[in-house]
Amino acid sequence: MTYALPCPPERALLAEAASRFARDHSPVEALRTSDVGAPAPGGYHRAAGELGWFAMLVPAELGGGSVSESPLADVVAIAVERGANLQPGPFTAMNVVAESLGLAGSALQREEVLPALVEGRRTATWAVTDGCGRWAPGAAVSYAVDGDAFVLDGFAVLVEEAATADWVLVQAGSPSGVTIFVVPTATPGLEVAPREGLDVTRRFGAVRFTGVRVGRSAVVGEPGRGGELAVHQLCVAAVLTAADAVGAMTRDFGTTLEYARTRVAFGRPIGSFQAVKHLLADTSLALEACQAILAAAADAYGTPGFTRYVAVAKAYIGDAAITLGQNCLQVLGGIGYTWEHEHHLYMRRMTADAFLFGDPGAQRASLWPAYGLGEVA
Amino acid sequence: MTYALPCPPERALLAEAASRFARDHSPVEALRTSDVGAPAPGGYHRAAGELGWFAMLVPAELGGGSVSESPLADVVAIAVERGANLQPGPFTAMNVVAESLGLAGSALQREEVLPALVEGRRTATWAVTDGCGRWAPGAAVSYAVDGDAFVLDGFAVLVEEAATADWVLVQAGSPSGVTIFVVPTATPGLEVAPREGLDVTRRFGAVRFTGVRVGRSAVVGEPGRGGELAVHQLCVAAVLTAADAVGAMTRDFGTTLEYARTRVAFGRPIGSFQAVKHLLADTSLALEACQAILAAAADAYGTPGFTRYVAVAKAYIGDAAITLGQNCLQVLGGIGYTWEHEHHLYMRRMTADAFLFGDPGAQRASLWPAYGLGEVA
Amino acid sequence: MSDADLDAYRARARSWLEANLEPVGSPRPRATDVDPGFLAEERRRQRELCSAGYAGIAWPSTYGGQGLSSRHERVFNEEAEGFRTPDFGVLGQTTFGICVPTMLAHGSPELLARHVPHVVAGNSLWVQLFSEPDAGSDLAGVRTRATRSGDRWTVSGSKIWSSGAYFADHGLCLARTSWDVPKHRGLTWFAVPMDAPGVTIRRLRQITGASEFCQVFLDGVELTDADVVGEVDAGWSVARTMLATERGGGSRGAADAAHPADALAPDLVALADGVGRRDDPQVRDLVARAHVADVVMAELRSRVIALSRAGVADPGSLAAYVKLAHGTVTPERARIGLQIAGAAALSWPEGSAAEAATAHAFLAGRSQSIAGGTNEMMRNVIGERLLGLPREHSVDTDVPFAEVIRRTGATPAPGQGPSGECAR
Amino acid sequence: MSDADLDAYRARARSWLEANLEPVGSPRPRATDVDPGFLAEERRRQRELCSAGYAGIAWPSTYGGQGLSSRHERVFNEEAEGFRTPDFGVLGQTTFGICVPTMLAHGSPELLARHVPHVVAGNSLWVQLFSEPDAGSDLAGVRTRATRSGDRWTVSGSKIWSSGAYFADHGLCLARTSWDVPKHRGLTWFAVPMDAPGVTIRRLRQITGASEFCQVFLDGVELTDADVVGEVDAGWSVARTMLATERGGGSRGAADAAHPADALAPDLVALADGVGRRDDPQVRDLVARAHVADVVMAELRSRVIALSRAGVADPGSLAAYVKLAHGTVTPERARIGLQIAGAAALSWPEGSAAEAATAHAFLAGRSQSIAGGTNEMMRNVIGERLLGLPREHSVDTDVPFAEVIRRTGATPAPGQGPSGECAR
Repeated sequence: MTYALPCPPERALLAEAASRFARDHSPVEALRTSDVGAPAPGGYHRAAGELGWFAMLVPAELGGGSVSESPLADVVAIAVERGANLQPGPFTAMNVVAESLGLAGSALQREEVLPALVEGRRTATWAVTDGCGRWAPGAAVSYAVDGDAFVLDGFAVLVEEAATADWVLVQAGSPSGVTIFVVPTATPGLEVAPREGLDVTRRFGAVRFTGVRVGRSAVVGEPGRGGELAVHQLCVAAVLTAADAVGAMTRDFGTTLEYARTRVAFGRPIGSFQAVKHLLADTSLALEACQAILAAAADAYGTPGFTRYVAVAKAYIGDAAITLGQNCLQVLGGIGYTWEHEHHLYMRRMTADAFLFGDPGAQRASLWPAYGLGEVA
Repeated sequence: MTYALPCPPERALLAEAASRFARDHSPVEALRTSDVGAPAPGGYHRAAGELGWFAMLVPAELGGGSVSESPLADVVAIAVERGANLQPGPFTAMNVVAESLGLAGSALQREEVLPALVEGRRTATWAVTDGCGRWAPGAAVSYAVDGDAFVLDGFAVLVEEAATADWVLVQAGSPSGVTIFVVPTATPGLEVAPREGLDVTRRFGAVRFTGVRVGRSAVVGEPGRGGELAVHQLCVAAVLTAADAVGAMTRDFGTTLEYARTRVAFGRPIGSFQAVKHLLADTSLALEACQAILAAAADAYGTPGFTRYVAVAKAYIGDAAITLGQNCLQVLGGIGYTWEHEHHLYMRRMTADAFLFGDPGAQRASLWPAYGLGEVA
Repeated sequence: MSDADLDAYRARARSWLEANLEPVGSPRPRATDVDPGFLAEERRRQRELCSAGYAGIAWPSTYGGQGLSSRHERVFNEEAEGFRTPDFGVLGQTTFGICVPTMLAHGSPELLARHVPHVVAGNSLWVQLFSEPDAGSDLAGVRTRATRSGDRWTVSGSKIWSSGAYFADHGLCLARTSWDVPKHRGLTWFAVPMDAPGVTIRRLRQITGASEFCQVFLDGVELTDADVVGEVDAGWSVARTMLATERGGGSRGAADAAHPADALAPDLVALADGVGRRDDPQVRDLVARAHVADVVMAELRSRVIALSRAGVADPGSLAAYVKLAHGTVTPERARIGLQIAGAAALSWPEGSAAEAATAHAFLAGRSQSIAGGTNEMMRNVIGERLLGLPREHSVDTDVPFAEVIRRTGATPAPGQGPSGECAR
Repeated sequence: MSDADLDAYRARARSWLEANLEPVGSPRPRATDVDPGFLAEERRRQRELCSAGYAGIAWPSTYGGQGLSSRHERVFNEEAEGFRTPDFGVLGQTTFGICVPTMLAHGSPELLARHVPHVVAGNSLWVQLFSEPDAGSDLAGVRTRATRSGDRWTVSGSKIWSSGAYFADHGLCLARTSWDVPKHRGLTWFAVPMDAPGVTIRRLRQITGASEFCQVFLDGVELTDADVVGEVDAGWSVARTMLATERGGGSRGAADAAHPADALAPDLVALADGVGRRDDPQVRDLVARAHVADVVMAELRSRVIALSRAGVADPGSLAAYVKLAHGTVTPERARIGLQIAGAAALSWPEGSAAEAATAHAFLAGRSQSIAGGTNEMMRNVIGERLLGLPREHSVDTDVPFAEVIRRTGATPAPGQGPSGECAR
């Protein structure tokens, strides 16, 4: 439970449609019986594309278009509903790839890939985390130039829907700089392995690149000059992931609050005990603060302060998400410890969100250079 | 308020005598009117010496002797009472110097310095912290050899009773190793400056060494070979400082608990509200844990595990002391925020103890090498 | 009112400020120990503002204000930021930010006409006479007694934590006027001249060494019906207005300083540099944690103001989010300072205010979690009024106050001498 | 008994162990999913111990025990540490550590003679039937109903969080035998054969994926007076014995593993090495924090045991310190694991238990702060029973339980089918 601030009516409609769509197409209840996350149901992305889920960060002349002046805030509104309803699918990657192709894609990419993504006909994921969970551009995959071709080698984990996506975004490193590739997952040498994980509401796999050869057509922007775009991609992904967490937090907190209002022990509702009431008050404060900083980060999109706001938001929301999951479990008690109660699904999702695209510690460390105070000597 | 475990009857008597002595000679009430700590009253150390305060870590054949098999636990029992009663004077330094002279002092030192300290006729302090608050041996003062003489240069802060002590213990560094000196404070080139500070229950000064020349007679043990003794000295000081904190914590918590039992708001004692009750329960748990780890560290004196236990105890008690001061203030509310209530004196003392001879972070960092896991690469 | 009007107003204000006030570089710290000489000078500055029509900007012109909108006031404050405006220490906020706004909402036209013009002109500073030794968190439990006889009132009791009382001209004082009804229903506010016979002020020394707080003893202070603020026995609704204003829901005097997102916790970065620990990864993490808290708190405050304006919930209750955020972040931030400084925060050369700052911030840190409503009270407000959690069984709200006092074994307070016990 | 006796006992035990049991290198993890084949083998191991006179060492010989002291038992356990002794999974602790000790303190000689020898011989494992869907933290609020008719009892209701019920032979079950007295005064314990008609068991899947907990439905289960444990309607004093035993005040089965002071949090050091972060100062600090907590908790437990022996306070209340320490440190330590592992804890190759361990520890971490008494309940025990703080006003302790149920709008539980709601 959290308060809603007035927002542009188009964005409110967008969020409402997303919420309804989620409940109709992939309800939370469906997840209760699964251990490893379910694939998105047939036609899911296509229908989502019709609702504009992948269009907001793409200019209108390329087939996209946001509903308000603040496009990232529009995507955030969708991401919040997705988190609240534990939705499947590589939503973050698709928006990041779509935005990147709009910003720097070749004519061919804009023609063959971009519309397919915006319309949700095809899907994209990305492979950027190395086996130790580092999110730095170039950490997972490196490339070498061989004549006209680029040869990619490396191993990435936490690749959402690795087995079903049509393209994979790669921020590959080399001594001469970072290059952004969008590679068809069917390319020879690219192997996908399913993985188990903490978050059973989404399906993450691993991707191994063994001498994967791609041409210039797979490069987004200029070879070796992708560093800046790579950082921007990570920032956008971090905001959308934080939004997913805030949605999940809001729903989990609402369920818990209702439980505290109605569950009776010692002859009175447990929420009347200060121990429970004050824990919920602290949790509510943190959740309102998350809403505030998430909105500020989304509004900073396109301004010089974007990177800093993103780091602050992702750091704060990540810690708050883990704490909120713990607090809700403490209030729910035994029932929250069962598989059949939905709490654990939310706790898994929020916790994963806290780490995806940079955990709180890494985000805080990034603030010093972001403020020009330099790396550690 | 905390529980007392059975202990050797002689130690119980020692503690009881220390408590009575403290209340008679330097009661807490006397501190309420002072901003900068009061000097120990006349005859204080002499009378304390008669109670055995400085004798426990010195062998019987050198005029000392403990009351139980566990000499450090005996000193700890006194230190706890000192903390509970906010006692003045360089108790820690005097015990450390006395122990060191017993372990490694020259015949002359054992004849001229040791008995004077054990009997409390004269006092010793030590100068080991540099201006940035580092406690490593050699950080504050360095020395050079000049013929038969040693020349000391440096600047140390947090020197307790710098202006009144007769000797000062120095762990001086040089390229060839650490040398322990016990230097008369009247030595030329040694300048003392009073300082203000957080802890107004004790008087800390700064000492500057400018070409202070001392002879071999000032060296404890072998020149350049004092490293091991220096570490041991810091360990003993850390335990006694932790004990001081535990005494202060116990008293401050007891006062606060009594307030929570009797202070009425909303028609009932505030301690009946879960918000207050649970905060006090958590604080009580931490205090019992402090008592447990303090006893374990004292009992580890003379065993190979001493260093490790000291680091664990000082780290835990330091954090717990700062938190306890905050929690008690929260329960006391406005009255605890006034100068005339004794709480702030305890909060200042405990907080200072948390940092003296190694703050929690430094103690934790020391655990890795203490377990043979090496310094950071 | 159009934006063009506001822009014109801004331009006029700016030229007046440039022509008349002294510029100041960075925000100067608020005066904490106000002496008569300093005060006379600040009153002169306020008169100057008043003559130029820049005092009481959003207050009704009937009472000496300018009758303009709060947007005008905000514009003036923004422009005035770089100039030396009047500094009334802690009474600046209590007078202009709390007492007068509360009186404007509840006071009779006669009362307002008698007092507000003097405030605007710099002749009257106000202190809150609210908490008592036995009424801290339980604010409705005040025992100061006001007894009526004809149109005269006699007030006796003692008040505590009255910041700045020692240089105030008037006090806004809460007293119990009926003892035979539950505690919230027998309270009345009075405007008390601080130089009235029977008023004694004792400055309380605080943990930090400063003495801004006072205890105020009222011993048979004579007032009249004209001094009543709001309705007799309906003082609790006035109190709620005052608390909402105080806890961050109301208007603020000057605009905030620079936004915390503009720089990485500059005080702590400087502190880390001072002890040579800028490159220590743990210090960097602590500084970043403080910065994150600073930025998030600023955004939270903006959100709460926007939520209040949008009317989603009671602004006084929403303000509890801001108050609790301050009450939890401030002590944590003070502790971070201590952790960064380490032993260097324990000792400093005599008289060195700069080096003493970390220790003082640590000592003062928890005032935010106690004064003006403890963290625990704020959690109750959030839990009960915003989250809709059930209240606890109360033993004192449905019972005549005299009965509560009898049960808890305490005696009514009137006539206590200046040795009264301090209180939560 | 002299130390020489004990030494001789130790020597005998050691030779028997060496001659008869299989040595094991490091402590093996407790079985978490017990199947019939495994169980038969473990029962055989227990019979072997029993025949050799090493089962029920400190239990009275009248009931099949050895009638020796708890020091003998401790000596045997120390010696047995390196050997493969019977593993009854979670029921090892509930049977030998909780249920039988509780029965020995309160059961009639007939009851004990009927049950305890079977436990010693490995033929009977016991489960606690205590919590209910509507009686979690409020344990005295159980609604399982036992109705008397002559010397027969009929028991109906449902129990939850009954660890290991699915392979237990008997249950120790708390039921309400009087509804017209306050809740603590109408409770009675029964020994229930788990294969009795009317007993249904449903395994509950937990957050971690395991299914150790069960819900147990009792539908008209027939018992007799001989199955009553302790006095009728005096079950709460039995319950307090059981809780004190469960929360750490009672005897422990096997000796503890290595002391945490012997090594620096080896699990976390290995984790840090696994993700290549051993040299990260923040990781080193986190590991050291966990180590400090581990060592301090071990010392706290020793202190609490010593305080209990010294009789300074009620051991059952003192045990709340140990329980609360576990309940706060365990989730914090689980979070530290997550922080060290970072994203590496989110995903692992299919079937890799080792890489999944950090995530599972995180999911399971909070069970310590809920099961067997929540942190909040422990804080109440410490605050009220140890620190002497006043209890809160209670709305249900002085009222007939039937009246409490009526007021809170719930219906008594008997006869609920296997679709009963879960509970705190």
